[in-house]
Amino acid sequence: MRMLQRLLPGLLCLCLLCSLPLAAQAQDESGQALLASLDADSYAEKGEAIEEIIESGDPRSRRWLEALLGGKLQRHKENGRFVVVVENRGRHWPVVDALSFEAAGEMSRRELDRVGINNALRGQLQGALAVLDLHAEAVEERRDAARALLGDIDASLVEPLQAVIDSEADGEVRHLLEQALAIHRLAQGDVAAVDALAGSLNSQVRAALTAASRSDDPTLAQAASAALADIEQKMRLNRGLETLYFGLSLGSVLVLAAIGLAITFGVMGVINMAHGELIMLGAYTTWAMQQLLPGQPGLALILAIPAGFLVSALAGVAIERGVIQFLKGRPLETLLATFGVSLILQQLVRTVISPQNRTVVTPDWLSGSLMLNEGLSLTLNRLYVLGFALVVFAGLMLVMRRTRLGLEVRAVTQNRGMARAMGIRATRVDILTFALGSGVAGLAGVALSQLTNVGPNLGQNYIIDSFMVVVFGGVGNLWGTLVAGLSLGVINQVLEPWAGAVLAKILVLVLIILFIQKRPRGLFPQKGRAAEG
Amino acid sequence: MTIRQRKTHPSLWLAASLFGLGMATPALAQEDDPIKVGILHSLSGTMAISETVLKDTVEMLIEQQNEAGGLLGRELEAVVVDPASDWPLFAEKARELLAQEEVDVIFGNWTSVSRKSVLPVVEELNGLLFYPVQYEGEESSENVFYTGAAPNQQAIPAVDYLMNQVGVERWVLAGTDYVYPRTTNKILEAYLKSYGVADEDILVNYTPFGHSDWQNIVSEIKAFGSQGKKTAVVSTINGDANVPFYRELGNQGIDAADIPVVAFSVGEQELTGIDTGPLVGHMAAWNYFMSVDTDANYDFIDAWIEYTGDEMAVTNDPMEAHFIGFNMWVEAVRKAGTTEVDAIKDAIIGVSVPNLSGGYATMMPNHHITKPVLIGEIQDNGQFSIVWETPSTVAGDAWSDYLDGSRDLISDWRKPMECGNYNVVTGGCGGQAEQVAAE
Amino acid sequence: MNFLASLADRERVFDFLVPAASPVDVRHGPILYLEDVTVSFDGFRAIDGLDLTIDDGELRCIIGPNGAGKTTMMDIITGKTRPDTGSVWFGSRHDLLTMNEPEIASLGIGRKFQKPTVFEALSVFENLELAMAADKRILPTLTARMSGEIRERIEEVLATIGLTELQSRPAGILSHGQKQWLEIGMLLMQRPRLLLVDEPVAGMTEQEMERTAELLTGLAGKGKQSVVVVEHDMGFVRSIARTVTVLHQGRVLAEGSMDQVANDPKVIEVYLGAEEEVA
Amino acid sequence: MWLTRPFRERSTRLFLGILLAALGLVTLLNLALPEGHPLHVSTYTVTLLGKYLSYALLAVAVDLVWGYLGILSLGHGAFFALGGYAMGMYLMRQIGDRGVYGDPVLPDFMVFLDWQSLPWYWHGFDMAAIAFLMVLLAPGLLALVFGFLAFRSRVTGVYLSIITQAMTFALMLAFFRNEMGFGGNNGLTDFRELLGFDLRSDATRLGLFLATGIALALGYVLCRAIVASKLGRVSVACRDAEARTRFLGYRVERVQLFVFVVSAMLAGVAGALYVPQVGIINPSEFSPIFSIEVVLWVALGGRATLYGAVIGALLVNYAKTVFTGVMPDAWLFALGGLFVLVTVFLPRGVAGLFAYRRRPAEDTQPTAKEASA
Repeated sequence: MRMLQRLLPGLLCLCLLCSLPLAAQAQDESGQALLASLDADSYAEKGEAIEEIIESGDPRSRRWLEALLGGKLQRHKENGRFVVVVENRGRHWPVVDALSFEAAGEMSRRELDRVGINNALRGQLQGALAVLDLHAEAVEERRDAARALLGDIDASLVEPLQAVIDSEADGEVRHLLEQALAIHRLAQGDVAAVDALAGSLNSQVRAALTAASRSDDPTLAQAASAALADIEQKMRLNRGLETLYFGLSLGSVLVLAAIGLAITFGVMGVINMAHGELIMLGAYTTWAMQQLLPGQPGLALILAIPAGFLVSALAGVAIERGVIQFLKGRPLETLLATFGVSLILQQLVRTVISPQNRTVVTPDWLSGSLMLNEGLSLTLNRLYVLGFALVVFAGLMLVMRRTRLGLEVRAVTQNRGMARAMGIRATRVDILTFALGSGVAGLAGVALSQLTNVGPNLGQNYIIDSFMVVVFGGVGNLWGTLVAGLSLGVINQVLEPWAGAVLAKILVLVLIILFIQKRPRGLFPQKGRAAEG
Repeated sequence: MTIRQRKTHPSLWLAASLFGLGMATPALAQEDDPIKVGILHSLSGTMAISETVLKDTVEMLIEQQNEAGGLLGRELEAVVVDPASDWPLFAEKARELLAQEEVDVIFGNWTSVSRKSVLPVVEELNGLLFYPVQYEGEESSENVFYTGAAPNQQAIPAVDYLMNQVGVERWVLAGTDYVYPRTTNKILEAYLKSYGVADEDILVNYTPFGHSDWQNIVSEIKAFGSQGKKTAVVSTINGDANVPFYRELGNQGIDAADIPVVAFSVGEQELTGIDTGPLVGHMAAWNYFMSVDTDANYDFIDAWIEYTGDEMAVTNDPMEAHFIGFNMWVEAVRKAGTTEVDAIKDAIIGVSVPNLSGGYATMMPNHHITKPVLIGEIQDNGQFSIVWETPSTVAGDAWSDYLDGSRDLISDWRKPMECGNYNVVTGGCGGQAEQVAAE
Repeated sequence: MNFLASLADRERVFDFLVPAASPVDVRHGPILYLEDVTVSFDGFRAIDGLDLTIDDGELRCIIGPNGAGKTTMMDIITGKTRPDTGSVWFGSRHDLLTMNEPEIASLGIGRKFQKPTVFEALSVFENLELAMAADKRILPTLTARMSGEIRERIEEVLATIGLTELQSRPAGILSHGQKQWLEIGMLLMQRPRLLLVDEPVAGMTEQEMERTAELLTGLAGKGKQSVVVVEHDMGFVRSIARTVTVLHQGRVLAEGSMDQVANDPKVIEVYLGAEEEVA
Repeated sequence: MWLTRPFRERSTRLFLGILLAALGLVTLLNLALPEGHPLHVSTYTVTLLGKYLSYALLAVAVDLVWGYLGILSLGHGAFFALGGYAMGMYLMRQIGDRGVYGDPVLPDFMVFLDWQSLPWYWHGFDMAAIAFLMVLLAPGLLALVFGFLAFRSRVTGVYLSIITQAMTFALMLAFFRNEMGFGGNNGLTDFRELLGFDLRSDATRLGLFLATGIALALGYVLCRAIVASKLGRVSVACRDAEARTRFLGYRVERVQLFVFVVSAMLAGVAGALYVPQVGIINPSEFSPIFSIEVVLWVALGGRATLYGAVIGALLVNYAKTVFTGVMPDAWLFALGGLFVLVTVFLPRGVAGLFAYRRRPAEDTQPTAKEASA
């Protein structure tokens, strides 16, 4: 940021200039020169060049900086022309001229030479763009820009920022900028700044205070550590909530993975080892949808929900018809057969699609996190998954409790013969039930594609946990699955900080074993004479 | 090569008729047998994700070699088996390749444990194994050639870069709980402390294989990083666990500008499984990147894309390692004029072949090779942009200078020493003495 | 039916009619004693303050409409179900609530289930062998050998229950009635002091029923077995009953001779009345 | 004597006959015939067969509890692996100062992860007697404690299966941890000699193969003896009608515990014989998937027949070896297909094909009601 004082005027006028037309000829020469200077050998020189560009106030500066930031500003090896790469996957890239920004056809990687940057320059660029963003239309952008400036202020910026603050309408932005300045003053050893920062949970603020608390000036150090202690108080609550959230989110994943099994295994008594692969199919469906709808990951994801359900459900039907129907009342055989099926499905994916993981893009509205306060923010994708899990569960409950199908399923599972006698087509019910369970597994896959690998091993990683959850909750009891999943998740996350990830998992397993000793039929066992036998 | 056969067969018949079958047939058998190249990479199970491409790479190299007229006038033939990510099966398959198939050389293995399980077999049956993956070092076998990076060819330069160029003062050493991260982190800890980094500025964290829930750890890293000192994460997290890890990083808003992550096991191949948007700027240290700007590399990439028929196919460091290893072996065979193992072992030391980053790789007496060290930053297109590289190539060091046990050990397989773990203090050739004598 | 005849002449004593030596102390008073027993499943009170006393050598019939708690009562006596409150004594020395099924069984309480449960995978002979009173700890069982005299005993019982020619067939193939008999046979092999017999004649022909009746009456007697029969079939109860207990909603509704209870207005209302309605 | 009972059975005599004949034949073909002779059995094959046989022993152990006691253990891999580790630790200590670092006491992996001294539980493993005792004790004790808890509180059916799975899964994670001092993911490897015999010599390999074969024979006879005894009938009784058995005065939980522990020890022995032949033991042997595979062998061979278990183990593993060699890209299809087809078309497994009398196997399966309960 040291360079900002020189370029700030440039920056500000840039925002005004943006639209002013210039003589194209002059533009090209100056532009070419600027860009040439960017293509220096050492990063230091490149830094200088960036400053020059901004000072120049050239209207194209912003687009250049962004291209540079994205590593898309490149130079043609032969004619030294600068271009901006539009799409840089594969070997041949569509490019636009860096001066006129007119399409310049395709160029091969070989011909081009990237103007490289490193993290330092990236920081510099982001800082510069942030300052620009302070003048953006959308208040959100301004807030982010202000937040980005926290801890990145130096003497040069104090004056102009003061000006910005006075002109700024939004209170939040003003508050943030004031804090930014306060951090700066704190660094200068100004004790008063501590009060301005007191109580803020922002990590930059905390960092600044921690630094100050180590300073040699006793009064400052003392004040800073006092403020820190106060902040720590608030943080403690935050951490508690955070851990809870982590737990619930992990739990929701477990529930999603297990709930389908709770149907096929819990209700139908089919020990379906291919359950994991049904999840995998759901995840791959998401990937496929995104391939079908390039550029619209969000839409693809939405569509993947029904699609994933369908694909897995169909696969489920195939498994039911192809294998399980021959194994009525022999659940152990179903374990063996479905294990075979799972092997086949895995290898199928490996050979047909690829043994490598597939990229599933996270749409913008799923990435990032929801900031409750400066110290506590919930990651969005997991938040959605948590919600999704609950919705799926509710839906499933509805189906089992309210619909004809649910009634028939319960009838058939309780007394097949009797149900038959009452004119329920048991075979049809079996198919539908299994399809339902498998479909839900597919939904789980769609959700998991946002959290973890989409690859042939996806299923393997969840099958064991799924069985644990179902059994822990009590076979045949959906509520049990929900409670078991969530509680196991929370326990795991509570243990993790002090036990470490590995030990936490082990402890949870031991806990399950011991718990089953106490409640040999899980959390929610069937009571009464029926269960005694 | 069908053409080649048409060429060779008549001449052989001629030879046969001239010298009489009795004399000719043994020679003929010799001449005609293809040279068998064993490929020992998992095509199923957890490691298939990483290893299948290596199998394809070797097959491609063999194909190219055959198009170029084979080796010593003989065809090369790939013998592929699937050890299925099952470690004992690795040993069994290695035995099958050497004892049953009688291959002349094996290219294979990814995980340390699979190498460890194959090692005794290869030594017992005196085979050749080219191991293409960066590993923890602390090993030097007479029969194994390590074309991947040793810690001093990857970890230490990367840390140097972070310390000097980026100015990192606080370190998180996060890894999957197995021997490679353990050893690497041990070495790094010792190294960092030797540069006066305090204990409380180092956070070591281990997670199980395929760990998928990183929420706690990432927030811990976040907290560790908000102490007013520049912090970096040195990640030895293994393959599968990386995707959820990076996703969590992205979502908890850890930006490369604040807390950069430098990874030793994340290459282009792994990135194909990740939406790299949020990861731009995080780093990896390798000896090769697909983005290396040399014609040799572009040719390799073109050949690879052609071979796989996938326009989006990517190359990575272990593939280059196999490329180098394969060419070194070919060189050595030419030099020795035979595929006989002991001859190759002597011939290959000192052989140097071009690598893909515009330099040369040389096989050192300790069976490790010289490599440049590159540091790359992740781009939004799943590639790395190289931000730093060692001025010259670095020779692989089998025994780390930063571990008590191995500080005094050196490895030199040339005569007269012929020892993988010579102790410069005691002046004895470690445990393998008897065994070497025995063989 | 020479077997009936042999039962008739009381001089001859079948060894399987003589209970195995049992530690139960019946010198003063009853062999089985339930007091104020209550148990409930999910709030539903299956047994509600039940008091019941069985004297040594008595043959007691217990009747009652479905859900009266008959089977549950047996579960409690045999230790399968633990009551919420109350006390259950076997003789005057053994508190059954402190013991588990095997302990209770080895005390000399045998039970026949409502739904006949035999080991279908094992042969009829093996079923009886397992039932036989013997040292049932692990190692003795592991090293146990088939002595001639054991074989004799089993043969006898096989004859009694008329399954001699089926002895080597798996029990799984037996008819319902045959399974009932096999299970009774297993009881005999156990030589218990107290037999709990749950619906012994369900699915039996008239003739089989008679044999069962004879057998049960023959078993009971002072110094011999005490028998508790739970049965729906009024005819059968009438044919064997000395004392009848009527259970209703987990309580004793009435007790006495068949005629007494049959004429008891309460009983007629809740039970026989119901019966007639059904009929 | 109850141990001699099995020899009265035709099936046992047949089985032992075939097994011993096979052992003899292989030995002969390996020693008598020269290399390259078409009928020569290479040491590679001998070792392979040795591995199969140790798997077969494991399968027999599983069949004992599953087939005759109705306990579907998805965690027998744990006992197998424990036996293996006990043996592995012994072999590690045998290396002595011939490790790469030449440390007289510490195994290599401890040296470079700088362990200062040998952990207490490694002591004594340099003595064969103690190590071999541990091969039995370690799995035995685990089975005893686990079984005591589980059977006492009457955990049955899937619940039991799943907690056995949880047990082996927990152990796997634990052994992956390097702090445990068992070499973490790399496990124990680079063994040199067993009881002074060089593990790399063909003679030793043949010896190990024969030892495994004999162990299998003994294990088979032991299981047969148990099954043929009254206790065997009692355990079948427990399998089919647990409650009834209790009312006959049998301590069901003790019967289960006894058989379970015996089976666990057998599994341990199998593991101990397996390790020196494959040359490595690592936590992946604990993986639940492996345990499930073992169950698959048994089911495929034919449950509750014992010899079926052997057939299954040999068949599947031979198939695995062949398929991974000839069709590396597609062998999982073959194996998976095999599992599906056999379960659907041979409900009583391969043994069912030539089972001359009705097998208990397909009768009441306790887990049937459990799973749907």
